[in-house]
Amino acid sequence: MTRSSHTLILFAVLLATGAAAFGLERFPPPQFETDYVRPTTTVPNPPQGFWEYIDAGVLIVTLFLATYLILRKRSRRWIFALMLFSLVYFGFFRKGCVCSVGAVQNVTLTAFDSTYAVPIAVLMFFALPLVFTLFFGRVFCGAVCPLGAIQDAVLIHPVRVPRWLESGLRLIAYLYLGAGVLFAAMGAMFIICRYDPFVGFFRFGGNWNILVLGGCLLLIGVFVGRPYCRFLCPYGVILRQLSRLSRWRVTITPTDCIQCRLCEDACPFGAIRKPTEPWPAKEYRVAKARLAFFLVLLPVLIGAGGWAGYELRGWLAQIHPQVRLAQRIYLEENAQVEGTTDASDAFRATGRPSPELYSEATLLRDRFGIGGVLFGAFVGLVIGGKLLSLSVKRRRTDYEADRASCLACGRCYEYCPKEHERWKNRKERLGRS
Amino acid sequence: MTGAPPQIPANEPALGYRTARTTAKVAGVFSVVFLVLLVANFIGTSVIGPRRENHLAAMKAALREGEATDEKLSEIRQLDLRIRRNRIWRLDFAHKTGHALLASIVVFFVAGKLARVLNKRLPRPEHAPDVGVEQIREARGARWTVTAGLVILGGIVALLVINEAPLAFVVASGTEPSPVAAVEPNETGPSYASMEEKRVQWHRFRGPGGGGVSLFTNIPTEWDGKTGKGIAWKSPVPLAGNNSPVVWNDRIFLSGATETKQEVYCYDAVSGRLLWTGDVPISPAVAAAELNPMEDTGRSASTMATDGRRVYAIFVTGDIAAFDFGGRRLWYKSLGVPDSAYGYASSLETYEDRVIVQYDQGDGSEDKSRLYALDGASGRIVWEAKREVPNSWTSPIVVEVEGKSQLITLTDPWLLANNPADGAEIWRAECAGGDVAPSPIYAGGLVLAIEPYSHLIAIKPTGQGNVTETHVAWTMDEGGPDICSPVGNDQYVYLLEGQGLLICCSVADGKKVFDHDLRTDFVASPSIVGDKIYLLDAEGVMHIGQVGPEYKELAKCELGEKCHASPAFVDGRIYIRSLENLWCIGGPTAVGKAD
Amino acid sequence: MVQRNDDVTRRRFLRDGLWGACLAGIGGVAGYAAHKSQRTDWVWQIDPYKCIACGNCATYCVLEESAVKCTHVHAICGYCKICFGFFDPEPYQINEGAENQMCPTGAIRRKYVEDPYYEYTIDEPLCNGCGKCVKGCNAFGNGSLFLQVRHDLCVNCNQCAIAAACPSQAFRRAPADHPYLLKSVDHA
Amino acid sequence: MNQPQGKTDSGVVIGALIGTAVLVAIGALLLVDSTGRGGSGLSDAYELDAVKMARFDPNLIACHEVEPAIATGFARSRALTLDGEGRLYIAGDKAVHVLSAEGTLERVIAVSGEPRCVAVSSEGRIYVGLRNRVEVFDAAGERLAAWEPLGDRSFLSSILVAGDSVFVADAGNAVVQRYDKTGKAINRIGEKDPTRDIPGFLVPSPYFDLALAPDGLLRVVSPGRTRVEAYTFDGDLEFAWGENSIRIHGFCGCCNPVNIAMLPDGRYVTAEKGLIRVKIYDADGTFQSVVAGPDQLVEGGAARVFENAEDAEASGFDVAVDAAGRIFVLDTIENKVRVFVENQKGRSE
Repeated sequence: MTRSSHTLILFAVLLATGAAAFGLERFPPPQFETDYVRPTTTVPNPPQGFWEYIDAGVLIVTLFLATYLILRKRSRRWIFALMLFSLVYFGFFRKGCVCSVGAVQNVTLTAFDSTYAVPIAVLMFFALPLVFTLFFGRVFCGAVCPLGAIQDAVLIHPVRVPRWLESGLRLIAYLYLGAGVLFAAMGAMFIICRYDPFVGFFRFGGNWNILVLGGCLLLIGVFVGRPYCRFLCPYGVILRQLSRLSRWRVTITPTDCIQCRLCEDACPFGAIRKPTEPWPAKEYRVAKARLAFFLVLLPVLIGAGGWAGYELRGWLAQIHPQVRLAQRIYLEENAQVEGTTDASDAFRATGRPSPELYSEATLLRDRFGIGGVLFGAFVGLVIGGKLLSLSVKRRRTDYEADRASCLACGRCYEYCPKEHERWKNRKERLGRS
Repeated sequence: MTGAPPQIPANEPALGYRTARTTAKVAGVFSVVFLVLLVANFIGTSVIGPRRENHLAAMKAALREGEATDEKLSEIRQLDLRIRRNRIWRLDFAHKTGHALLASIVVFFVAGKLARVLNKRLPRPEHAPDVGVEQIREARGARWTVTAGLVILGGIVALLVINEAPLAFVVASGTEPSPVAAVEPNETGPSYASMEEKRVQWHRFRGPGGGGVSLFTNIPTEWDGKTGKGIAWKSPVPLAGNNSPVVWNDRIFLSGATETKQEVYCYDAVSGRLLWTGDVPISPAVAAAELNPMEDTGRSASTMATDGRRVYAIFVTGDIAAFDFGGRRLWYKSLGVPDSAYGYASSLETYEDRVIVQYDQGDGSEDKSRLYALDGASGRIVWEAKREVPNSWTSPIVVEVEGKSQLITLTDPWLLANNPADGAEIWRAECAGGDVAPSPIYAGGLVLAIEPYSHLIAIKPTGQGNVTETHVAWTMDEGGPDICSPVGNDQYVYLLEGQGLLICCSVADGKKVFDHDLRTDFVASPSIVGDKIYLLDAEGVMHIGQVGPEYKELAKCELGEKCHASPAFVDGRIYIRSLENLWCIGGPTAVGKAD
Repeated sequence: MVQRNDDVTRRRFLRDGLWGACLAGIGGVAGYAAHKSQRTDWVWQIDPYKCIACGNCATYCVLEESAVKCTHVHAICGYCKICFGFFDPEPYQINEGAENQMCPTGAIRRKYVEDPYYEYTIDEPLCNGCGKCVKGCNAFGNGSLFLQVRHDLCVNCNQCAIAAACPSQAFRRAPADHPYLLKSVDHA
Repeated sequence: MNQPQGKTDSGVVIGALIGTAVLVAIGALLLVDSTGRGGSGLSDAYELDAVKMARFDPNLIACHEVEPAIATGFARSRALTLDGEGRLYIAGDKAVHVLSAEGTLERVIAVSGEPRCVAVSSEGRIYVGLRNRVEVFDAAGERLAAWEPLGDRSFLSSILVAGDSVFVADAGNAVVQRYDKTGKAINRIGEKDPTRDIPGFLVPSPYFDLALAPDGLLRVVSPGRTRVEAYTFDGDLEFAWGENSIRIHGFCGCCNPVNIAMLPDGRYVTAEKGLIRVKIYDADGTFQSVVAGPDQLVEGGAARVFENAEDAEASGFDVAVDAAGRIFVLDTIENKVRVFVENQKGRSE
């Protein structure tokens, strides 16, 4: 290396590390009389970048395969096998990172942080399942997502969760999504990753609390089908809504429903809807009034949500380390707390004036105000929309899988007599040929 | 109903069901055992380990205080070894147990699932109750839970809103602090940076002294905006403007404006992150004044300046404001909407704790032109000098002549030198005419000024009063750029015409040394770094040449974006503002290996 | 009936429109992100000038054995006889005896080179990233010991658990082709 | 579901299990450590507590600070010296600032590079040491000479004018170079030489100071051995003293003291980095008293230096003494000069 490149490196280090403009001069190391050779510092490189592309490739293949197995082959066994493969590959082999669920935050951060750009592979993890869902329903949830797979694998004794409870619990997922996006946008933290309950199992280690949380969820998952997917998954919430519009989707019967009711309890996720019956006449009147009321309520809820989000900006902002630090420094400087923390010591060691930190943190708080309005309005919209959709009468003549809730696991196929007929026919056709 | 589902026998569990169930049970027991082992190991690590370590520490302390014997030493060493071995053993144990736990859990679930499949029974739908009523009831139930959720959320919100978030510092920072509070809390040091400090920064348009000369020699000479080679980062600049970046340590400042917004931006030199955005209000007088700057000038052509403590910005509207480095606006004032033919464009300069504003306007007959020195902390006018000159677009420079500071401004037709301390005029020379835009520079002991399309003139800055007859060192009549300012060192001075003709003269006598046609358009002014001259053309190509008796091109680096602003050269880095982005050139943020 | 048909077509039209809008939306987001995207991945790294060696790296990493290890740049090292990255603040004697060492895992090796120089090397498998030596070397010595995330161990979590707990915000995402932030030397 | 018998029983069990799991999960979630105060998980036995190390008996402080501190005007100050009239010469950034005894800036002398050390001769000439060369200025700041640069390894860290000689401490080569006043090299002091019983200086970091004692001998710090060595001008090692200890009576760390100065009565003033402390030793090297400790000298106390690599690198404070025995400490972190006076002396005056 030439001398000038050394200097360049040094200056680049200084700039990169935010050191002041003056140089921290280095000093010649000792000259040895013996033939001692100074060891060079070696640092192992991160795993090659091509793994990412392999992952993305595997994702595409598994998505297509899942689509084929779910919509065409209609075989629970094959779906289960593919699901196990995904669990082993994306989960245990690739350690569960990056996953589509977390990628939501990477994409958000890209939009809000000028210094960050999402890697292409991560972007594919984010976008491909969405596109597939828009075409084929939640095939990603069914056989590709390792988080779904680990829960599906432990489901042994499904119990039915009442509809009312399910509807209520699902709100958590929306809140989680909103918060995940908000905190990623503010550059505070990727909470979805931080509280990912299963990734610890994939890595054989992690925060004990999170491991316990994951263990509990799996224990619940023995009885309640895929609790994370249904009640918590923030990505699942997006997939839910997109799945409502999907071009193709899971149908319980390959031909038409004969209303045999055999599949009625087949779905461990409560996604099978019964045919509707006409309402009693007086119910209509009430329903109309209720619908009108909720329609009026919707903007009110959105507004109230926005207001609440704004008012809560101070609380929300506290997840940002910079804001917590500013608060701590303020308290210490005004002798309202005893002692110091590592963080406050570290800040003081930088020699930066605290008012600068305060104004930075205040700025952040204000940005959380804007974010809070959007977050609150989103929550208001979700609750209002939920109430509205629960007040609309739907018309169903057959047993069918709910477009939004169906996780495309393929369990219901074998309950349908028509399916067995199809199998028999195909076997016969094969036999003839 | 046609055909029963296969593999679902009537009531008898299938073959192997019992085996599967037993396996599951055994695996379950094993799982629990492993789990207990893991937890025990964890507790052991966090309880027994520290106890031993403390014992060791006590023994070490005793060793220092009391008599040392070989026995004591070996005892300590053995305990130390035991602790270390134990730590490794426990890690290993945890690892193995973890895997065993996983394996047993997998067996448990496989067996459990198998048992379940083998014991599958035919679904027997019970008698369906009234489906319609049930559905209505379900929907009602769901509505109630959602409502309950809403109420819970509302309750939490109410609770949190009533108990305000503990953000006490917000009051301390204050959004609109009074100028009194804004005075630097720095009680010991001066409230402004010394000339020496400024020399290693890029605190104003074209750097210290405004001459476009950087003291650093470690400036990059190789980059490519398209491939990203040599680019540390780039960040979008929200609002457009032709002003150039100024740099203080790890902060970069620039401004941008539209008809409705005037903003100041502060970027982090390390990451390129936009740290804060400051608003500068538009004075109400602007609406009435029908301000219509030329498009080439734009609404924020004036480059900001900093004194190391505060940073100042002025806009085409005559609105000027100061911010601290944290982004708080310290003060704001309007100097009156300037009457400028192409739009106000002079950049700011700082002197001690003052900000210098060259405010030339009108046609010279209305007595409107001023030179201001404003107090940096409050914005109060410290002094003002009236001057009977028309509008100009040059920028003031503060230079040190014989140990004294002179504030030099170029107007039509006077080149003026004032004392920056009190505004008193020191000397003046008649040397330029017309619409002057290139700023004066100080090089080789001479003040050099350009009259566009005409000539370059060199004045010895040592006189008093009108020195037109006495102190002109030389005049060079071979042309004069209309936008780009000159650049020079002790030997040469360079003129850069807008169409790319580079003229080099000797500073000593003004004799032309060479000219060289770069055949491309320039708006940004040239700069000298060590023995290299940096010429940034309007297409974003940096032409790097050797300073010397002939033009020798050393490198040509493309950014791939159009550039109008003059770059800043500081400590291994170049900051270039293109029309859309702020670029930082100088290698990646992460750095290679040490030798 | 006619009205109902209308209803159905209108519904379908709405649904198709919404479908297209969603697809376009995903495309838009992906396009925007891809436009800004880089081919390189990001990895977590510690800025040695911000690090205060608080010790969190040893405990907050999701791995049982932290991916953060001490790095020694010999080019900066003074080869001190008495190294406060190695010795206890109040060593009993100046030798390699366990009673004199500070490193809780004995991960630093001290080797005599020649009078009066000693070489210090990190036994990486033993290092737990606690940063004791970093503190000592920073305060008294040349700062040649500092913590870095070792990328052969790091699983590169999307949200680094140590970063979330770092009191000095020294963790940051670094481009994968420049994964280390080493202190460097100017021997010019 | 399809559980023909024992439905209610298993229902209750499952419900209880799920309920417990939910509660445990919520508990685990709420107890996730978000404080970042876990530390290394090691017991206190392994604590490296700067505050504890910095502690000493406050009764040992025998000085008090006078006047407000004097601002240097530098972003990075490096060295301090005084002339006979009490003027301060401070080297920093790329200049030498000359301040009157009252602390007003009198002159700025621009230097061609970053000065590391500065000395003033009795006739008012200013000798400035840059990285590997010496420049000489007259009292008015005019450059008189620039001596031939030394080699690339050189790293000048201290300079001293004594009689007709100029002594330059070269940290890079760990040797003291003696020149005459025109820049002609005379001899080298302190090179490793077993025949003369000279062990050679040990300089692990760019701090390597020397001073002239009233007894006419040079005092040179060998920081790597944490001791002060006395040499004749011809390079004979006469004696040495100094003990390595974190405790107040010794020199702490691997390379201390970083700077020394001699009081008129032959006592030493020493400055240490790491644990920044300025102390007085009597003429035979016995610890006498403390001028100021880390808590007095650094805002934020000892911990600041321990936690900030930049501050640690800038923690080599310089010391100087005037004819009246006042002790000047150049704070290279805050870039100011603080003045201390010994208590007894203060009272008797």
